[in-house]
Amino acid sequence: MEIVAFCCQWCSYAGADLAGTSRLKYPANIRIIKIPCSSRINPTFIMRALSKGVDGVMVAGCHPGDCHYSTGNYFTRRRLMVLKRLLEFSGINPERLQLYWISAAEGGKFAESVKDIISKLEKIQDKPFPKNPESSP
Amino acid sequence: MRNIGVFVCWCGLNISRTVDIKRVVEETSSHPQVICSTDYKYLCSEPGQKLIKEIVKEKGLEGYVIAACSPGMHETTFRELASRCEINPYLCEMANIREQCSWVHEDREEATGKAIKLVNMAIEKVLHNEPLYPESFPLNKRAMVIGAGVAGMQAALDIADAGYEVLLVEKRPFIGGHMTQLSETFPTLDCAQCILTPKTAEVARHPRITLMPYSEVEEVKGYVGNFEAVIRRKATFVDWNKCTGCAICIEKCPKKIYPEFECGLKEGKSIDMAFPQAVPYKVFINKESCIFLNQGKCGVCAKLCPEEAIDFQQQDQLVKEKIGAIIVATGYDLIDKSELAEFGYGKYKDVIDGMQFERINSSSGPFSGVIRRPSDGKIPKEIVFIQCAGSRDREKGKPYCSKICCMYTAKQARLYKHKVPDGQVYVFYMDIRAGGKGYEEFIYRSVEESGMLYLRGQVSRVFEEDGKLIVWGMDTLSGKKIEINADMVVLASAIVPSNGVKELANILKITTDEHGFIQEAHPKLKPIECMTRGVYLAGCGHAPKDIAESVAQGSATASKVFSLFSRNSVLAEPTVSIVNKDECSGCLSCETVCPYQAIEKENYRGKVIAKVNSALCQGCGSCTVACRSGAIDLRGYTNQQIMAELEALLWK
Amino acid sequence: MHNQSQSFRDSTISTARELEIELEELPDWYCCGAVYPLRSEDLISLLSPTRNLMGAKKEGKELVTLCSACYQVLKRTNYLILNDADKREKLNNYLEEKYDGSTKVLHFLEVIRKDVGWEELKSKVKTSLTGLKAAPYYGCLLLRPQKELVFDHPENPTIFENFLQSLGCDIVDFPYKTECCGAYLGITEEKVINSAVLKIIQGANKRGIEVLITSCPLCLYNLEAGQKELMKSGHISKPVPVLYFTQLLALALGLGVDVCHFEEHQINPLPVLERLK
Amino acid sequence: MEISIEKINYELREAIEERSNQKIINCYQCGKCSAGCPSENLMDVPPHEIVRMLQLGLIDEALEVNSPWFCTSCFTCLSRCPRAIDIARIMEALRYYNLNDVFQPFDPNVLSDEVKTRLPQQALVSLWRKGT
Repeated sequence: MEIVAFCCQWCSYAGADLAGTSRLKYPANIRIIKIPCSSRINPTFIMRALSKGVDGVMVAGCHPGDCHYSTGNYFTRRRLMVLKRLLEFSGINPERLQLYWISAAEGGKFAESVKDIISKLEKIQDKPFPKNPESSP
Repeated sequence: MRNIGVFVCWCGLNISRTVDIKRVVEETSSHPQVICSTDYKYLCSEPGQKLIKEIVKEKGLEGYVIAACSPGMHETTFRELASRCEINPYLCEMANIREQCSWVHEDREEATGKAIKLVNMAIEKVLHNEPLYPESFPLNKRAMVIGAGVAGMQAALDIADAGYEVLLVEKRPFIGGHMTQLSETFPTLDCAQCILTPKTAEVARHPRITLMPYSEVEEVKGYVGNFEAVIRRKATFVDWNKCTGCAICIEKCPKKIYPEFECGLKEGKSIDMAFPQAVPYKVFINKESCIFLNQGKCGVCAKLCPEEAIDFQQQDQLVKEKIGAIIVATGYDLIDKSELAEFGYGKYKDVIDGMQFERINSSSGPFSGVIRRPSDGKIPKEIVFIQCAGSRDREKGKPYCSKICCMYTAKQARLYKHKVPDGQVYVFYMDIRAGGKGYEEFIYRSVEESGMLYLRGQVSRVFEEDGKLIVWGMDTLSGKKIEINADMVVLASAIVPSNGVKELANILKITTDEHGFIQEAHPKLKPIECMTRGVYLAGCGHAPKDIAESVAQGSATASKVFSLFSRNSVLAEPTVSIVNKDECSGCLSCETVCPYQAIEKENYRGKVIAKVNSALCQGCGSCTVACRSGAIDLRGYTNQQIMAELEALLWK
Repeated sequence: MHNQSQSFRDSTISTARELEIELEELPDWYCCGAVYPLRSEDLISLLSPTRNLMGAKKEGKELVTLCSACYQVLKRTNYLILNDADKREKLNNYLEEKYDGSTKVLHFLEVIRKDVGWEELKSKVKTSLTGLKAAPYYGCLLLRPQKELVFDHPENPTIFENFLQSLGCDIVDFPYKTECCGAYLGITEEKVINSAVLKIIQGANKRGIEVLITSCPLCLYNLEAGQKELMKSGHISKPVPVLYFTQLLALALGLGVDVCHFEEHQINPLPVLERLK
Repeated sequence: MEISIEKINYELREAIEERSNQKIINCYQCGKCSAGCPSENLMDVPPHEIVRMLQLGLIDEALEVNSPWFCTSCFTCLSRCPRAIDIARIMEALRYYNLNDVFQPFDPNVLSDEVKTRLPQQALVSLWRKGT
């Protein structure tokens, strides 16, 4: 299983770092891409990831009201809600996309969120896109 | 095509214990654009950096990936190194294989596989990076300190002494913070007022400190060096330019209240001064209780004031201030009474908290410094102190240790014995935490000289019977249940962040932890910096601490401000949005999502298009998603870069 | 209750009628088991309370209890079923029909508060109990563990006080109201009861309390039997009658002493109540 | 007293943890439970010390003391415990392990008629239940 996580650098990326500093353990199949704010996530990133065979996408941002850029995560929340419907329309289980609010102080929540998305993905049987791994250039 | 290098750090055993460094080096060196992949024990060390520099020179690298700790830790180190190697710093990327790999995974195989992927992702990102050049902006060399307690005052004084202007904003109508309420201080038993008054006076008369008492910060915009704050100056209903502090109004005011300063123990008036040495030495009207303000009658103070300073029409004022740096020194409160119900806190008058004891012991307090109990004014002959009341209690109270209670309980017990030599002190404690200069000695001197009895255990219940407080506690050292008929009980209540910190943190865009304390940027290496550049942190708003530590932190934040203000300009992150002029359709969807009003209009080839004001843009990237034609991109996090990272993630 | 607590039964039924609260006996009820099982693997003991909960669900009604022990067992069982999916499934495997935890368990006091209200109750009082120095005795089972029962504040409960206030009583602050009476140890360990009851009654005497109010048959029994013993041994001189809250309610509503069955009591409350007439 | 890894990890301790669903190591020995316990004066060993014995692996010793039989399950300890340890459950687990050795089923026939008529059935049921 392969999961990509988009983490905003102020809250959730720092939360993931805190999970590390606190030596909390979580499964290794998550890859974090650092972005400045969850509102930087273009839905096409998520569509591309899923279409290329990623099993799930985790989006993590600051708690609503705590966004470093004031309002960014409100946009994220609305955009992803629409995207979930689009995923459903496209025949992709919308559960493959999960949104979490993780602050810089919540290392434990980060580790729990990883476990949570994995347990959710494990319940999904269908594979919308066959995995056709590309070899490295 | 770019020639890049990969450097993998062992971080001693931190990474190499779980990640097979050799394999990471091997796998990544097969990448066609990676012309060199190597490893070293500590890349951040002097020899490590030297090694990188040599290889860059030797191989003619145009960019590199550092696979090591979190970028939060050492990105600056390696980007500065890149500059010294004549590589644009933004052509250096870090793969976080420590915090997000070796420290969180146990299986060596899995961790190694993940590390390789993370490095591959960073390689692909570097290949799509562009050199970026930060713009520089002028800097406003004026600091704002929020909170005029001992930490905030120290910071303000240090900054002002260094020659910079300081704005000192305080919520309460006087400065000095909680320390003004204390009687004496540990471990030297100095009188708190005596050591504090010179400082408050100095703050008040300092030519470069602008004092804003009874004020709160409502809004902060901008960025390091160029913040703009809106401050609410709450109405005192007294013109402080006229008020001389003669106190005639206080004497004649018919409305009696119990002000917060005296913790409900001593009567005050609706128009009052918090305490006799208050700075500023001015009176203010309590809006909630004033008869005139609520019923339109009375106005005795206005009639009597010789300076005609009373102004019932006074309104809150909003003031705009420009500043370059902010110090947050918001301080603490004590835990809510309802959370300590088993001790009868809030129910029985003679069950008091540590701050109330300070007031009782203070010569300006309710009993002029004689230790009496609040219910009937009798001198308590048997007194019980309960430590960890609400602290270290993750179920009903706070899981953390409030740090100063062991010390102040010993201090209070000793002060009680000084005043009531024939009284008996009992202290229930769980552990004595006296780590500080002269602290342990202080505790044992208290025990040995004063004959107070320390009982190792917690108290289960306190209730009233026959005018006494029955205390059911445990002495776990003897295994005996203890019942004490006490005259007074003093709780060393848990320290909590002061009210309103959460809202302030939102305004400043800094984070708070699960208990509401302000989060530092790094627990060890950046303990006084906040996540937002240009915002620093001092005192108990960060975590419980004693006076000496708060003062030290105040000074430390001041030194951070010095180093910021020593420059004539600040460099802004070049990771801002940029518009592709030919693709922009001018719909300005980006304008509506930008939280910084950084999108402006521009005429280009006969049409109106969007333009990013890079001074205002903070680089969140929200606009890039709102753009229908994909004409806006975010430097440093371009669509291409992120897509490249995604691709690399799926390589087998 | 039909056998041994006619006092509790009759006073409740008549007061409910007077307050226009509709009570119905649960058809085919089982004994709740009297104690909530404390071993994590003990599921069998949860079956009978679950059946009762399911019975109420089938009737589409709230499940009202009088006795503190029943309240504790039923409410905690319901809490477990609601919050522990694994235990819920295991329990349901034993049952004829599935039960999801949707029945609401209420104590009769809560029903009075919810359906009548303290102000309204005050207006219905015919014989005000003004001057009667009463104190509640909550005991353990109504209050703890707070997380599961959510009945009232575990250290400073007030529901009984509000109730007594509506009846016109003089409320006495009684710190022993949440102390344990000794529970089932009353049968085998006289020492426990005597030491527990002694503390409680001495505390009551010191405060001039004339009558203690409870909702638990075992508290009532222990307090009465314990006092009798302590009178014999001379540890206390003045006994304090213990009443069910519904008995006091019946008197206040003017329903007379007959529904109260004071003859069941080991300490006759009539001398204290006589004064009120 | 010698303690060792075997002793501390004694399987009976784990079984007690499982039966009671309580983590014994969470206790930091503040003694608040014992300070509020209504039967502490009758117990050989106060509640927090029982937990300490279990922490040290002194399970056999813990099974010998009378304290579990005096616990009334009033939950005062739980409601004030800073670590949310339900000692009543630990006591129940200890009673359970003790049954075969110590427990003598209570014979209701020893009760006087007067007691039998007045005693709520709740009392007898709960007494029997506590021992099973």
